[in-house]
Amino acid sequence: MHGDKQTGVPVLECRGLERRFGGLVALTGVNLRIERAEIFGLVGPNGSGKTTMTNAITGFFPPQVGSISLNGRDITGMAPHKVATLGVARTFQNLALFNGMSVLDNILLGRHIHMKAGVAKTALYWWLSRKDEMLHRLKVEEIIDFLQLQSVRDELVDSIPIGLKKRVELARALVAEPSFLILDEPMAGMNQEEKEYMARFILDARDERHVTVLLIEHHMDVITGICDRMMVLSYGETIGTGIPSAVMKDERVIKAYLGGAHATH
Amino acid sequence: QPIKFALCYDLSKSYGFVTPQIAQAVNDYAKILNQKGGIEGHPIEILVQDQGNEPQRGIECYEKMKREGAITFDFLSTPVSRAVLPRAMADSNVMVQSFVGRGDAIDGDVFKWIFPVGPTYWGQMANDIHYIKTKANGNLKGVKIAFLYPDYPFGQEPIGVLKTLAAKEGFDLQLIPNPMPGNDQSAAWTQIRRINPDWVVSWNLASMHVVAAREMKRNGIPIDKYIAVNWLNEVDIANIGAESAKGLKRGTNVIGGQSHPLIQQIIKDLYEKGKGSGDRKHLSDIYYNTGLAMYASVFEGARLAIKQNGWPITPDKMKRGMESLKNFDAEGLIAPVTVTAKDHGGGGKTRIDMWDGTKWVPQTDWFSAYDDVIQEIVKKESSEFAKNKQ
Amino acid sequence: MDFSLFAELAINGALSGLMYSLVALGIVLIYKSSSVPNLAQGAMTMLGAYVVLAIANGLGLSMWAAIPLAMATMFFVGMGIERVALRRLAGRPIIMILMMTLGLDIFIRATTMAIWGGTGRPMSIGISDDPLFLGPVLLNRAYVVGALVAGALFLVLMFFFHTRRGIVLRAISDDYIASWSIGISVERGVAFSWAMSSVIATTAGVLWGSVQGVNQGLALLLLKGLTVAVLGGLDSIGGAILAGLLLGLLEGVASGYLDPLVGGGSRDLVVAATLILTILIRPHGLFGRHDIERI
Amino acid sequence: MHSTDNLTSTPTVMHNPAANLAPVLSLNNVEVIYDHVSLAIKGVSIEVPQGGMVALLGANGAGKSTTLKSISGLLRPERGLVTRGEVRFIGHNIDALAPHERVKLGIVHVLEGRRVFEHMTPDENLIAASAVRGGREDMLRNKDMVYTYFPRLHQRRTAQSGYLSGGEQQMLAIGRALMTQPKLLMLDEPSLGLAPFLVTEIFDIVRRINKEEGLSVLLVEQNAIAALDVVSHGYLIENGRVVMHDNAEAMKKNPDIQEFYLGGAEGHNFHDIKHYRRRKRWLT
Amino acid sequence: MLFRQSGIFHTSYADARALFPLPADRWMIGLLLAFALTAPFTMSSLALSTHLLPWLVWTAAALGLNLILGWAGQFHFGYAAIMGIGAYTAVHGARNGIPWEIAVVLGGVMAAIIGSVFAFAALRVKGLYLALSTLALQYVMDWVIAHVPAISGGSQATLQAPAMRLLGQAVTSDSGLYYVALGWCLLVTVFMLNLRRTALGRALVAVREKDFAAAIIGVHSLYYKLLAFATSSFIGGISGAILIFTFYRAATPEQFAVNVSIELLAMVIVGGLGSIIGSYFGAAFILLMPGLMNSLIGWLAQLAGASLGVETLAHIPHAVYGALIIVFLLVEPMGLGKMYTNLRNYLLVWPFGYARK
Ligand SMILES: Nc1ncnc2c1ncn2[C@@H]1O[C@H](COP(=O)(O)OP(=O)(O)OP(=O)(O)O)[C@@H](O)[C@H]1O
Ligand SMILES: Nc1ncnc2c1ncn2[C@@H]1O[C@H](COP(=O)(O)OP(=O)(O)OP(=O)(O)O)[C@@H](O)[C@H]1O
Ligand SMILES: [Mg+2]
Ligand SMILES: [Mg+2]
Repeated sequence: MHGDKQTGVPVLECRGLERRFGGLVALTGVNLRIERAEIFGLVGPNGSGKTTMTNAITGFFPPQVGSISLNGRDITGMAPHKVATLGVARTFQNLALFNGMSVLDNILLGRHIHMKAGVAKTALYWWLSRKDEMLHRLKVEEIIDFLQLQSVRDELVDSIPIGLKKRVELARALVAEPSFLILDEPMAGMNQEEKEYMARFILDARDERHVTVLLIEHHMDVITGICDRMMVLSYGETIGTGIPSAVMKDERVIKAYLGGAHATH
Repeated sequence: QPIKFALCYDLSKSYGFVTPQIAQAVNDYAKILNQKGGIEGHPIEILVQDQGNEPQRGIECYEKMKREGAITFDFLSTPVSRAVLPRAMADSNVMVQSFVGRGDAIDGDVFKWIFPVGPTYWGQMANDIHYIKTKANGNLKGVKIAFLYPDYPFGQEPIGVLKTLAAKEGFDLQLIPNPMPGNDQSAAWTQIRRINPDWVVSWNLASMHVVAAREMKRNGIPIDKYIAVNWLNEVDIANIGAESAKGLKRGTNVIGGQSHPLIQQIIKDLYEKGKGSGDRKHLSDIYYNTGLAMYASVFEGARLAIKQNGWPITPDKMKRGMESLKNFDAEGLIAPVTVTAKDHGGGGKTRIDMWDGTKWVPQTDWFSAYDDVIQEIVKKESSEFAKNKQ
Repeated sequence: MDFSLFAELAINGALSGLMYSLVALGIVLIYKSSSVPNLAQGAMTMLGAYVVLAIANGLGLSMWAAIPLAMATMFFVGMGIERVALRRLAGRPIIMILMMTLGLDIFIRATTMAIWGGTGRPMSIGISDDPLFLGPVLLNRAYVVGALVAGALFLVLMFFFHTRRGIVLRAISDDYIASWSIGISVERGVAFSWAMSSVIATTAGVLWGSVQGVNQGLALLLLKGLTVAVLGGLDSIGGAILAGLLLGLLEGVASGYLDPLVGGGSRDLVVAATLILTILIRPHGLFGRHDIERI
Repeated sequence: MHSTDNLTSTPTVMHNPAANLAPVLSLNNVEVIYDHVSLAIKGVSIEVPQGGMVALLGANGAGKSTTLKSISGLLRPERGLVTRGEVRFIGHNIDALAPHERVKLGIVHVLEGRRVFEHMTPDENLIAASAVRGGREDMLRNKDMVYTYFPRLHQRRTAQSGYLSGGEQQMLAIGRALMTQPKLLMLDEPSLGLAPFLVTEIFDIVRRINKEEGLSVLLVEQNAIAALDVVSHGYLIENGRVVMHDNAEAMKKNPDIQEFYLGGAEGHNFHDIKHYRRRKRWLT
Repeated sequence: MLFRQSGIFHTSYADARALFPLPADRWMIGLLLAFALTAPFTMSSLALSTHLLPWLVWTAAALGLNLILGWAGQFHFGYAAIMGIGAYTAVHGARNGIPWEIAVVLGGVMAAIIGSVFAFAALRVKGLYLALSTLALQYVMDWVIAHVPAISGGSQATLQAPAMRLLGQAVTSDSGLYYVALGWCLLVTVFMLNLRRTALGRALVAVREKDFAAAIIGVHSLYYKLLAFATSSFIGGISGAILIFTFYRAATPEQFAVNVSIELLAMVIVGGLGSIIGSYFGAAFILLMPGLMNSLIGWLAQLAGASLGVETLAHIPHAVYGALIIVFLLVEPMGLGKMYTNLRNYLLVWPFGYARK
C-alpha cells in the first residue's frame, strides 16, 4: 500500500543466517531484505527466533553462518555498540530501561553516540560540556513532545507503568536519530487504545523522520494495519514473506502461527 | 599534678593475647606506688586506650594523649609503633617500647626519644644463638638451625642478625617463613622434618606456638629442640599441654612466677583487698611480670628525672631521667640495665628458660652475647634510618 | 627433586584445603538458598567454637556432649540472625545485604571477645598427635579428620539440595517474589539456611579449634573460606570442595618450593594467581551458575 | 481525595450476574498506597463467585496488578500497603495474612511476566511449588495433572527454565500455580507476548481447568477480545477505580469497551488515527 | 518550609541542571564551605589534625570507591591496595627529588594503570566474581610491600615521607596540611557532582543497570568499566599519597592492608551507594565512631563505676560499632545519605504530610 515510499534501496540485507545455542537451532537459512522507509513486520510463534534475529543483527549473538549488511556495509559479528553508531536503534522485548534514573536521563542516554563522554569533560563541565549538554537536551525535549512524555519527564522510570516504559524506550531509541529501528514487541501488554497510540508514533517516525522499521509483534491487527511487508518465522525458518494481506492467508502461516480460532479475526 | 603515662595498646585485635595482662600489671603497679605517695610525691595516672592495631587510631590516640599531657607513650604493636615513631621523634616525646619494636632503636644518637629499655629481638636472638653454641660445646660449625617465623615484619626482624651470625660462626641456617595468621604450619614442618635441624628457633606468637608444638609431635621432632621467642606464656603452655611441653625452651626477658616481692605486695595490698585492676589469674602469667618490668624502668626513670631536675617534669627531663638508669634490675625482676644517652637498650641481657612440666627452670644466668655484632648492625640500620629521614 | 616431599606437601595441603572448604560450605549453603554472600561465616565459626567450650566448661560436660548441644544452640543463633538482621532486607540490593553480613561479622567477633576474652583456649577432641605415616608420607591426623567431615558434609548437602526442601531453598535464591507467590515462606527458608550454616560453622570451629586452639584467629578463616567459595562458584557445593582441594594443594606445594626462592609468603601470590586465572578461564568460578540474560 | 469513594463504589452497572453464588473472594473499598506516597488504587470493590471466572480490564497503570497483589499479599515486598478496605476470602478477612499463608488458604497469583525460576528445570519449578501442601504422592499426582494439561512442558521438563520460550514459560508459570492446589487462580496478563494461537490455547486450558478442577479464576488482561470470550463477567479499572462492571456479553457490546479495548469495528485503519486526548467519559 | 521548591522556576535547562538547583541548598553549601575554610582558626588542633584532616582525605578516597561501587556497580575489595600503590609511588618519587605535585600525580597514574590492569582481567565478570580479582590485587600488593624492601623502605618496612612542598615552599603547619586535604577533597567532590549531569556519569549508570541495553545505545561497556576503574584508581592513588604526606608522614604496609579495604567498602555503603554527601557521612562514621565509642564507653564505665577489665572495655566499642552498622542498614538500607535526603524531602514539603510528585 505504501509502494510509493519504497525506494528500492536496501537498508538491511541478511543472507542465510543461522544461529545455534548449544544443540538448539534458533535460526537457520533466513534471508531478509528491508528497504528504505518501509515498516517491515516480523512474526512467528514463541521461540521461533524473532528476537534471536534482532540479536544477530545488533551483534549480541552474531550468526554462526550467513552475513548481514547495513546500507551496503557488512556488519556481521560487529559489536553492538559499533552497530549502534551506524544508526541502528532498537527496543527490547522485556523492557531494558535504566532503573534508578529519571525518564529524562534515560532518553538523554539515547543521545550517547552523538556525545563525547570523558573524564575531562566531566571535571571541566562548565567549560567543556555545558553547551552541548544543553543542545542535546533540546533534541530530547523534541522527542518528549513528540511522544507526549512531558508529564513523566522527571519521574524515576522504575515507578511508571509498563505502557509508558515502552514509550520511553521508544523515545530513547528515536532520540539517537537512527536510520534503522528495531522494535521487539513494543505493544505487548497494551490495550487497543494504547496500541493505536504506539502505531501512530511508529507511522509518524517513519513518515516524518524517514526511519526504516523492523517491527516484531504478536498483535496481528497492528501488523496487517501498518506494515508494508512482513515475514513469518517458525522454528527458526522462514515460512512466508510478502504483503501482509497475502501472507495472512497462507495455509502454513495460519497453521503454524495464527491457529484456527484466529482465522475468523 | 599527677604524672601521666600513655598506653595506646591494641587490646582488641592482634595483640589481645598480651596487652590486657600488661595493662593490668601497669595499673596495679601504679596503684601500689600511689599508695606509697606516688613518684616523688606525685601521683601516677595511667591512660589506657585501645588502638585496635590500626595506625590511624594509634596516631589519633597519640595526639590525644599528647594533649592530655602524657609524659611517655607506649604502643606495644609493631605497625602502630612504626607509624607513630616519626611523630614522636618530631615532637620530641618519650616513646617507650621495651622488648618490642625495631632493634636499632637502642641507638640513642639517632632515636633520641625512643627507649627500648631491656633486650631487643636482635639481642635476644644473639643470646639464643650463644646458648646453642654453649650446648654445642663452643663450636657451631655444621650445626643446623632452622628459624621458623611468621612472614611479616615482627618475624622478619631478627633475620639480619641471624645471617650475620651464621656467616661469622659458620652454622647452617635454614629460614622457614610461615604465612599469617600462622594457623596452618604443616608445610613448614614437613620441610623442617626433612632438614632435621639440631635446633628450631621460633618467632611464633601465642597460639602459633601451640600449632607448632602439635606439628613437632606429629613429625616426631623432640620438643626440646624448640627455642621460642619471649612471647610464649603459661596460657600457651596449657594449650600445648603441660606434659607435652616438657623440655621446651624460651628466651626470657623477665623472671616468671609470683615470688618477686613486688608481686607479693600487689597480691597482698590489692587482690586480697579486691582492689586489683583485673582478673587475678593473670598474675600467674609471664606477661604480667613483663608489664611490671617495662614500667619499673619507666617509673624509675621518672623518679630520677624529678629527683635530678625537679618538678614539673618535661619530656626532656624524662629523657634524661631514663638515660640515667644505672644497674637497675627492679629488685631482680629483670637483668640489670644501664641506659645512657648513646645506648637506650641498657645491656640487652636475657636468659634461657626451660619448661620442666610444671614450671620454668632457668638454664642460664642473665647474659648478653655478640654485643659487638649487634652494635654493628644497629649502627648500620640506624644510620640508614637517619639517612632516609632526610 | 624429592618426590615424597612433594607428595607430602601436596597431600597435607589438599587436606588442609578441605578444612577451608568447611568454612566455604557454610557460605555456599547460604548463598545457594538466599543469594546472600555471608561475610560473617568466619565470625560464626569462631562463635561456634567458643559456645562449645562454654557449654563444655560451664556445664562440665564432655566434648561429645557439648558439641551437639552447641550445634543446637548455634542453630537457633542462626535463626535469630535471620530474624533480626536479614528479614527486613529481603529483596534489597545484594550489596547492602553484603554490608549487613559485614556488620554482623564485626558485631559477633567483638561480642564474643568481650564475653570470653582474647586469650586462646585449647580444644581437644581426642585426635592424637602421634605421627601417622602413609609410606614415606606423613599425614596430619587432624586434617584427615577434617577432610573426612568435609566429604561427609558434601554428600549430605548434595543430597539435601535435591530433596523437596532443598529445591525450595534454591527457588528462593532464584526469585524471592515468585517464591512468595507460590506459597513458599521465604523468611522460614532463609532462616533455615542460616541455621544450617551456623551448625556447619560450629563444626568448622571445632575442627579448626582443635588444630590451632580457640581464639580470634578463627574469625580470620573468612577470607580463605570466601576465596574457596567464590573460586568454586558461590552456589556450587562440589565447587567449594574441589576449590578447597585445589587451593590447598597449590598452597602446600608452593610454600614448599617457592618460599625458599622468593623469601616466603608465596602462598598469597599463588592464591592471587589462581583467582585471576580462574576468573579469566571460568568467569563464574569452577562450577558457579551463569546468570541467564534473555535479551 | 477520598471523597470519590462513594462514587467509585457505585459502578455504572449495579446488577451482578453472579450474585446468587456465594463469592469466594470479595474486595471492599480497597485502597493501596506505595511507599507511603503514591496512591495506586482507591476504593476498589470486586467479587469473584464460587467457581466463576472474572476478568479485570484496564489501561496501563490502572491498578490491575496492584489489585491482584493486594489479594495475594505481594504488596509488602514492593513497599505497598492496603490502607483502607478489606479483602475477604471464603468468608474470612485475610488482610493480616502473609503471602504464603494466603496460598495455604488457596489463593495463588501468577505474576505478570512469568517469573519462573530460571536456574531450575521445569520439573523442579513444579516440585518447589508443591511444598506448600500435601505429601510426596500429592506432588506426583499434581505433576501428572499439570503435564496432561501442558504436554509441551513434559517434553521440556529437564531443560533450564530460563531458556524456555515465552509461551512455555507462561505455561510453566500457570502449571506451577496449579501445583499449590488452589481454590482461586489469579492470572496477570497471561497472554502477554504470546503468539495468537498460544493465547487461544492457554485460554482454552484455563477454561478447562476452571471447569474440570472447579477452581475460580480472576483474570487480568489487556487482550480484552480473548478475555471476554472466556469469562462470565468483567470489571473495568481506570486510574485505580472500578468504573464498570457487567457480564461479558454486555461488556463486549459497550461502545467504549469496543473503542478502547476491542479495537472497534473490523478492519479499521491505523493510518486514520489522529492524536487525541482521551475523554474520561467513565467518571462523568 | 526550609527547602522551598515552589515559586522557584528554572528558565533555562542550564539552571535546571545546576549543581544545586535550590537556593536553600546553595545557602547551606556556602555555610559549610565558610566553616571548612575557617576551621583552622575555630577548631582545636587535635580535632583539626587528627579528625577533620584524615576525615577529608578518607572521604575523597571513599568518593573514588563510590565511583566504582555506586556508579559503575562493581565490587572492589582492594581499594586500600590502590591507595597504597599511589602512596608508595608518590613517596618514592618525592624522595628522589621529583617535585611534590608531580610525584603525587605520578602516584595517581601508577594506581590507575595497575588498578585497571587487574580490573581488566575481570571485566567479563559481574558482581562478587569481579571482587575476587580486586582481592587478588590486594594480596599481591600486600606481598610485594612485605617482601621488596626497595619498595617498602628497608628492613623496617617504613618509608619516611619527605616534608611536602607545594609550589616550592614546604607545607608543615597543621592548617597548611589541612588546606591541602580540604582542597583535594573538594576537587573530588566537584568531579563527582558533575558526574551526575554529564554523559560519562550516565554512561556508567547505564553499564551498571543493563550493559546490553547500554551497548545498543552505543555505550562500549568494557571501555567505560575500564575508564571507571582507571578514574577511581587515580582518585584512590592520589588520596593515598595525600594521606601519607598530610597525615601518616611515613608509609607502612598496614596502612593499606585488606581490612582497610573492607573499611572503605563500609564507608561507601553505610554512607549510601552513589550518594556524595553519603560518602562524607560514611567516612566520618567508620573513621570516628570507634574513637568516640571508646571515650563514651570508658566514660560510662567510670560513671557506673563498673570495674570491667581493660580488655572487655576495649571490645565493647567494637560490638556497639558493629551493632550500629546493622541498625543503620535496618533503618535505612540506602545509607546515611538517603536518611539525609529523606529529612530534606520532608522539609521540602513541610509542613504538609506528603506530596504526590
Ligand atoms: N541466550 C540464549 N541461550 C540459549 N538459548 C536461547 C537464548 N536465547 C534464545 N534461546 C532459544 O532460542 C529460541 C528462539 O528464542 P527467541 O527469543 O528468538 O524466540 P522469539 O521468537 O523471540 O519468541 P518470543 O515471541 O517468545 O519472544 C528459543 O527456543 C530460546 O529458548
Ligand atoms: N512498586 C511501586 N512503587 C510505586 N508505584 C507503583 C509501584 N507499582 C505500581 N505502581 C503504580 O501504581 C499504579 C498501578 O500500577 P499497576 O502495575 O497495578 O498497573 P497495571 O494495571 O498492572 O498496569 P499494567 O497493565 O502496566 O500492568 C501505577 O501508576 C504504577 O505507577
Ligand atoms: Mg522475542
Ligand atoms: Mg500489571
